[in-house]
Amino acid sequence: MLSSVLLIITSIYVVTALMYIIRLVKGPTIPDRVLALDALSFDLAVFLALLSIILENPILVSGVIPLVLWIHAIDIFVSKYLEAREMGE
Amino acid sequence: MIKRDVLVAFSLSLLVLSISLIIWLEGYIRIATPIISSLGESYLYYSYNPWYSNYTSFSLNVVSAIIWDYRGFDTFLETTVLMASIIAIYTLLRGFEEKVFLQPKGLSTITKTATKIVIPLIIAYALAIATHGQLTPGGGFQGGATLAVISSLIIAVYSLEFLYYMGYRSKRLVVIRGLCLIGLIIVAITPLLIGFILNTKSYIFQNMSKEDSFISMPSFLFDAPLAGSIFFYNVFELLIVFTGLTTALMLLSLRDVELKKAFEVREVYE
Amino acid sequence: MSEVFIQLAFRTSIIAFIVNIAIAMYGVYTRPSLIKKFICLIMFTDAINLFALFIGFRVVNNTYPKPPVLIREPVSPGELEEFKYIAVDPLPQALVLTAIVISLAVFMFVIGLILVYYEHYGTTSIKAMRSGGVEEVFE
Amino acid sequence: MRIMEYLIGLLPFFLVAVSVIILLIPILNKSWKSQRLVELLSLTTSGIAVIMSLLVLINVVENRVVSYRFAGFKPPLGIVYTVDLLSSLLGFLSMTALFLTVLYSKWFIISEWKYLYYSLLFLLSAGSISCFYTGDIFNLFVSIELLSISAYGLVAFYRSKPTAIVASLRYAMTGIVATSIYFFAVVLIYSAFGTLNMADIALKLRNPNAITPFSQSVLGDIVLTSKIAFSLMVWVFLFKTGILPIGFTWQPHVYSEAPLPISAGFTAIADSIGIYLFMRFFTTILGWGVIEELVVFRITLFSFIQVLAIISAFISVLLMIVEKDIKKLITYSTISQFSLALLGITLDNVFGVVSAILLLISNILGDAVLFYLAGLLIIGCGRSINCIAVLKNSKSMVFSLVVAILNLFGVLPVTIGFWGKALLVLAGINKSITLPIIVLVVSGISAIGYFKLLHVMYTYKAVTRSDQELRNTVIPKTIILLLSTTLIVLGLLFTLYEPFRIFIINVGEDLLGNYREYIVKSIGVEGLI
Amino acid sequence: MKRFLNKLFVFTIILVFFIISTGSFKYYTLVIGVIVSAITTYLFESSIVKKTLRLYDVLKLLYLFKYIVYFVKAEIHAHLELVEIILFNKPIRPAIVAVPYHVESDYGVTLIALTVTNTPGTIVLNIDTNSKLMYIHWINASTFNPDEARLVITSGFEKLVEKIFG
Amino acid sequence: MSELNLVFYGIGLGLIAIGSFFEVVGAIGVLKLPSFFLRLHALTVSCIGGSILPLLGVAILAIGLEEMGSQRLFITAICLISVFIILILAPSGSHSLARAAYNSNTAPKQPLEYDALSRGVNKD
Repeated sequence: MLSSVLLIITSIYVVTALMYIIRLVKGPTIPDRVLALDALSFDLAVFLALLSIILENPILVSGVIPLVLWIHAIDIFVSKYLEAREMGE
Repeated sequence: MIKRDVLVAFSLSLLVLSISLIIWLEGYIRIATPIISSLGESYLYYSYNPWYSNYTSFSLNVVSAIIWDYRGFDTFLETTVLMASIIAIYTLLRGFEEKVFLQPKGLSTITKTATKIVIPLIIAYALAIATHGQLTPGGGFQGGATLAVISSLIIAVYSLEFLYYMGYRSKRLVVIRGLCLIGLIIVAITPLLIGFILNTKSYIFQNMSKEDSFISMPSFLFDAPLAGSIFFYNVFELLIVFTGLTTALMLLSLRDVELKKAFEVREVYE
Repeated sequence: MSEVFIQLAFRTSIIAFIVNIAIAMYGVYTRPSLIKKFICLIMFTDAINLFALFIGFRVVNNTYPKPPVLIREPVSPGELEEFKYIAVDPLPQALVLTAIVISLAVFMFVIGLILVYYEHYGTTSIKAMRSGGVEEVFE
Repeated sequence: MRIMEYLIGLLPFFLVAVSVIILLIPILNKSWKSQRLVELLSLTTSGIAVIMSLLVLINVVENRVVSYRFAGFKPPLGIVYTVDLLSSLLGFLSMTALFLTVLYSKWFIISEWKYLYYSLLFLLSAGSISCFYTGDIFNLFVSIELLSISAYGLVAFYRSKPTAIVASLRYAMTGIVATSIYFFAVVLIYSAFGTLNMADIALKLRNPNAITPFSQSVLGDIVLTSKIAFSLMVWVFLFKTGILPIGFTWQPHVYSEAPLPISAGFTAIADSIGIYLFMRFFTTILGWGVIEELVVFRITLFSFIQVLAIISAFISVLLMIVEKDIKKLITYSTISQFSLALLGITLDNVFGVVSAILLLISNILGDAVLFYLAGLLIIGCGRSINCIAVLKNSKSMVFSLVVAILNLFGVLPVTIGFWGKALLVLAGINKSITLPIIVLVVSGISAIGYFKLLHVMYTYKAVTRSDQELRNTVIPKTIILLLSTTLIVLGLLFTLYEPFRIFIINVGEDLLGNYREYIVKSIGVEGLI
Repeated sequence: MKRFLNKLFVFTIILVFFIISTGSFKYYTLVIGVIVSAITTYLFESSIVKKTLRLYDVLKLLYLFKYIVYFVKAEIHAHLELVEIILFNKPIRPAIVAVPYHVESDYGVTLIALTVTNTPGTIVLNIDTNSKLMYIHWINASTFNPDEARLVITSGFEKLVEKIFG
Repeated sequence: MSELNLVFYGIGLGLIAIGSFFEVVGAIGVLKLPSFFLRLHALTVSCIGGSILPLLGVAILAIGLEEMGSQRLFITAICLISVFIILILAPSGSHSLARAAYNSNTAPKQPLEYDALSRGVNKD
């Protein structure tokens, strides 16, 4: 019962991921794409957590923290690039 | 120009078509079947196996066992490749000058404070996945890459200046990196030296005892499997990857003023 | 039914990888911008790495495939036998990990090269090199 | 002697450790003494490396095939170094080239950052030796990458020259594509054979029903997989050698822009890898005795490569005639020699393979002589071939130039190069009459290029560079003289001293026919084939 | 030892984090965790916690729970408003308003800014530390006046934050 | 299965279900809203409502899964940690993104009825 309910919810997350991908492709500006990427990876984080419950394996969930860290790094780097146009400063 | 593009595209599409046809029609690559190669199954079976102590490495994480024990030499060379890349970048940009007072401009206070809170947590997390590489997914490279996130965040959020202020200089990092590589070599050679002293057979990169050699690294620490040298390799690899990636990040994000000095030096060539 | 579906999905994605490889190669050989070439190279290696990961995947009847990590220390050889028949192949994962580190190293160096190229020509387009920017080296 | 067993495995570790120490000394201690120390250290350690590889060679001559298991695991489970006559011979040559390069660089390279150069050079040779000795296809991939990345770094060593940067970029971009494709081929092979060990693959290509320890039997359709994977690998190897027409996009640039001692060493350290790997994969692995379905494929592939080799030989020779830059001229000569060596391998008989080996040796040494002479020109005058007139005054240098040219052209039976071409013609006659004619025509055209050098030397007047004082030329002249006498000595040895001749022919025979011993010694289980 | 409580505070947090992220509770984890967190504490303690903690400061953490409750309430409210806007096309009035703040410490400002950004409908665009103004992008602005906006958006948080970090 | 576990089940599944609703709302918002700054608000919905709520839900649900042994606490712990980290990092990321987009004029600001920032204040 549990896993079937969770599978339905997981499929909802897949559908929303597709919607974010539309925004990712459509743009129209760089911040828009980064925004879509952010949303997509938070989506993925939940997806991993749900999957680890469905597969009954705690290993998948440990990928969430690096994912969040990297997405923060991407945010920071893009905004740095937009503000300073140079990485060194 | 356009003609060439069309030609290239056409030939590549032919390639795609042919390979796709092979995969689709013949179905010869085994994907998503119940069978995997026996070699893979052997790894799964022997990785943590007290009942076959000649083939085991006492690591719960099979990937870690393959990377540092069964195919440890590959990973050693891979680390050397990283070293070569750092030396090559250093060679390219040689003669740069790290200037400390350039009035840096970081991002806003909010981002700075949020990053400051997270940095110690990232360090703890990275060290956790590196030191538990033999128990849970992760390992030296993953830990080092996670640690390198810190330096990339500092460069972006604070500035390159702040890294200098904290005492990071690319030269020092290169030195640490080299020393760690030598430490890795020492760990790999240790069984060989012990074998020489005791006058028995032993191998480079040996971890647990083998059929013809009884020398063995420690397999347990307290109550957890240590997997012998895998633990040491993971710690060294953590430092190597962290210092390597940080050096590369620092060198590649040098400011124009600092690079100028490097390119002003006209060397005498041939 | 589901097995046919799984096979279909996996083969389609493999063909997608190969299409990716072709697009990347097209970019490498025809785009004038070095940065675009560089991105295409990354695409190229990543597609191949993904392909390698797919090789090691397995479909197990009745249960889900496990990652190649033992959750706790096994107490009997039987447990290991069971693990052996449901876990995915660890070797491609190890190979891909090595390949990823290597490509990371090479790409860092290529970025350095592009940086120096930019210092020389003031642009990252290879047209600068072709249009006589190269000085004649011998008399 | 237990130390003899370990030497094979220790050699790459030794080189890597040396390179790290060379890097660290000047960074930690920034005085002029450390520069001297680095030079001394690199000289002595490369000498030790030569001795080590010589010991390996002696060990291999005694035992035919020697294997070393890393970490003590049996082959398909762990990595194994399997060294036979060919690989130990080429490894020895590569280490010798390293020693000569270090010695010549001591004289030639003047730079504050020489330690970086030496460090990369040692990493390059570590990759090279690992490529020669390894018995595992994935380990080979890693070694090739180590070799390539240090090569990219060395090519870009003169980083203030835009052309050097462009050459390195070309090399790196195409190199990444090539090595990635190699990795793709490795994955394909793993998917069908279920193993990464060369000997295991060789065994399963001959006896698909064999059950080996750990890797058990084959998994998939080995015929189709081998066809795809080996075709991809051919592309990669030929690319690495610079023989395929696509190799022309990087090889001349790299050779002409790299520091000169590196260009001289490249032939032995980096480029002979391509030919070596081609021999390894198409004689030991996919060689004689493979299952019937693949025999036809092998013949087709070989005839296809024959055509390619002939085309590239012609193109390179023609380019050589019109070339004005001395370094590029030597490059084209190298490509033509390598193409002929490839032609020799594709003839698929003992003489052909032996001729390929001889051509490799003669080309490695002859190229080194030419490049080192070019170094003298560049110091004295410039890079145009007109500058060769500088050498006119020194009799010993004229002698060396003549020897090197005769060796590469291959007409007089006193040099080793002659025997390479002679055996190639001998091997070709068995197949058809057109092949020897093609070889002769290629040699004839190349003669125009080579003798142009002599002609230029005596007709032009030397214009010595005024802006730079001539350095002390004792070291390079000694090296050049030594190398050219070695060419003659080797040629005479091959003609007069039978054991040497038998040794060389043994290398070829072992490679083609003795795959059984390679497999058995590598896997460690008998009775499977 | 100077600033003992500070060190203990940071040490405990890092140790707990370390043990949780390894997913195993063994002596091995504990020993390595103690070493790691000792090193990290030594390196970062002075930069993380500026002022010297006293035992009394720990009690202030109780306000944190009150803060969380307040935060959850604000979240629910904001979420429902956003749902109305997105699904039912409720008319919107986007504006960038300046909001003054009176908190001194860096952590206080950051906490307020993060909370405001975390609440859907308001995003801190820029922060001016000299004139103590936050510029907030507000999707459905009810007022453009700084002080009124402060009453609506931040004043509730600010009171609690002052108690925690003040 | 004890009754306490059922309670955990219920709360966890409920949170996950509510979270998935907010995720859909956020996704529609990201697609539908007209400008970058408005979409950022939708991102907050899908981050807080759509990610943190389900992660909390998974954390609570995992406590109730007795058949997973001690490993279920690992899932709970990791989920709680990642909730904490997301709560700190996600807003700071979107803040710096918004600031960068505003300062560099990359994204169009319209529709905007009032702009206090443009009235001659120094930009940090």
